[in-house]
Amino acid sequence: MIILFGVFLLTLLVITALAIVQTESLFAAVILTGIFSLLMAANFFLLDAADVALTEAAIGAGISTVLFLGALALTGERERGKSTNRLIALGVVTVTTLIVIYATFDKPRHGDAEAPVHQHVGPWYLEKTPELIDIPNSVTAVLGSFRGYDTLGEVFVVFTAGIGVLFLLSARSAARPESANPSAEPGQGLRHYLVPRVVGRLLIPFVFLFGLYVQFHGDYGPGGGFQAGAIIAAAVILYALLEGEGQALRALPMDVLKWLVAGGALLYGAVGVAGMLLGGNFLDYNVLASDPIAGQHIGIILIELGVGITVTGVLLCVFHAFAARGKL
Amino acid sequence: MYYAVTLATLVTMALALVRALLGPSIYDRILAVNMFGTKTVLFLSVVAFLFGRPDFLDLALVYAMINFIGVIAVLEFIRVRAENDISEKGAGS
Amino acid sequence: MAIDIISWILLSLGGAFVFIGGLGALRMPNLYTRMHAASLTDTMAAVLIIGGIMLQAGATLVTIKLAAILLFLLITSPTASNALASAAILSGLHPEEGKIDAREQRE
Amino acid sequence: MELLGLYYYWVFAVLLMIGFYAVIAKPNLIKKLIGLSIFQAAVFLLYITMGKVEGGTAPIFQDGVTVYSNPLPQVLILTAIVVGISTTALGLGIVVRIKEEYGSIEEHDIQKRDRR
Repeated sequence: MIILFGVFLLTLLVITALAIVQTESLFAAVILTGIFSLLMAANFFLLDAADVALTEAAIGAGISTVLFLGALALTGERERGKSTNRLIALGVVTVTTLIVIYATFDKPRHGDAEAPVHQHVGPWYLEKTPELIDIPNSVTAVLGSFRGYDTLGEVFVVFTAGIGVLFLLSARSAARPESANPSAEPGQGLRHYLVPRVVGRLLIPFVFLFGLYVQFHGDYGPGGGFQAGAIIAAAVILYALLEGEGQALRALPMDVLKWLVAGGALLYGAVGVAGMLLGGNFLDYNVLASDPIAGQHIGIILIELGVGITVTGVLLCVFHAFAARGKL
Repeated sequence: MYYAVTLATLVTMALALVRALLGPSIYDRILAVNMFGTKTVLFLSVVAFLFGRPDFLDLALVYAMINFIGVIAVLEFIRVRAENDISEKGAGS
Repeated sequence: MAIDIISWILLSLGGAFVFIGGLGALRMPNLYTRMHAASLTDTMAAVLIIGGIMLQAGATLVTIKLAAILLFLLITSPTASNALASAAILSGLHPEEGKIDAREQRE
Repeated sequence: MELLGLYYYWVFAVLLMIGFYAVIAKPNLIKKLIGLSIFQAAVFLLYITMGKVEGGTAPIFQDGVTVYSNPLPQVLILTAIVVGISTTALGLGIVVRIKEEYGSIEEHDIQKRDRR
């Protein structure tokens, strides 16, 4: 029965994707991307990936929509040009689809426990997590400890992307006159909408609190630094949308955000170096405390904190970079 | 019984999707997204019980929050766009 | 046992409300009637369905989480509808008959 | 039932190619980025699908459960989603700069200006 639900959701997913590509209004496309992301997350949930669904929910439906809208406000929302080489493109795409579908007949069936994927490291992680790390959420265990190098790399990619956006968008624009419309105060936010403003202000602390819960409960349930970073960034973005961007920058100035971006990545690296100084390998948490398992717990909490701080900082920096460019 | 409720939410998600595709105005699309979000929250809550893992309700909570933020962001975008339109017309005349 | 029956009734009513809301959002003739159908049934269905599950869950931490979800939905969903309606009104889409979708053609 | 087990992979193929079509055929740069994120989502779906084990549950240990899905693909995709949004943001940043320098985000206009 569950697999039928999955099939239904996947069909909706394909329809949404077709509509996104087909529509001419970029604004409609971005809104449909929100639906696409919700569907995607529901699918992840049905496929037993609670952590991934949480990430997709926090990032895809919220932050991604906000960023795309911020870019649309700066570039215009109508697609003008006709598609180029439509027939060739369609031909290539159809042939490739058929080839990939033909290839799938050799793949193991959905949910097959004998599939090659489940033969190698996956079962080992599941088996060793209670013994070596002793936290219930094996996703967090693999993310933070078994594959700590990977995650360190990903954090630095996020960090680099954030720095890149700041570089690109903090250059002074020559084409844009300083203020096209001096009468309108830039970034006023939704001050005229009383109801959302009052309710939104009421909600922000709870969203924040929930972000912290996701951050520190990541060892026991779905959650962790990546998700928490996105949720906390979403809370601040909500504040910026309701009260105006200037107000949000007064609460969390750009300088602080830049420190957060660098500080989180550094905290992650520092945990690794601390392991080396205490006589272990890089990112070896066993030596952080007298008991190896307690050391693992400390290490995972610290690196998740680093991840969370960096993700929050980068997402907010990117948001402010787009917002400062336009008037959103 | 859980299955029946899940089925109802799934069908409604499809209906909301049709509304989002048809439009016609942007507000209809936003309405559809908002509706879709609420239905996803209900879907997740019910399916979490169906799976016997009710600790995954955290997910539904995140959805409820993020959905609201998304709608607010879209409205803010529309407001900014309307203001820009007015100021451009003012400059043109 | 009685609790089971009550919870099944709540769940099935909730499912019905969800479906009716979906139909309304699809079939109603203009934006404001669609919004009316969608937002009212949304709230009611959330109360019924989550109430039904809460009865099944009993007095545990799960019930508290469900209550939080319900509270969140009860606060945000009408607020979003209100904001949407006021944005639509401000943009010049007035709830008159027949002319509602004229703006889309202009865009 | 046999074919139903392959449906996930077919959806992956179709989504992948829908995204690819947007990237190669649509002249608008933002549309290309949206296509790229659909492409990305298709890959995410493939990974998560492969990690699923029939009758299993999410890899968060609970008493009385013996079969868990594979945590490794989930870890890879979890981080990939966050990296994906950062790179998309970088792409959007470049698009915004292109708009400011060229006055357009349509491929034709940009190429026309470059040839001059």
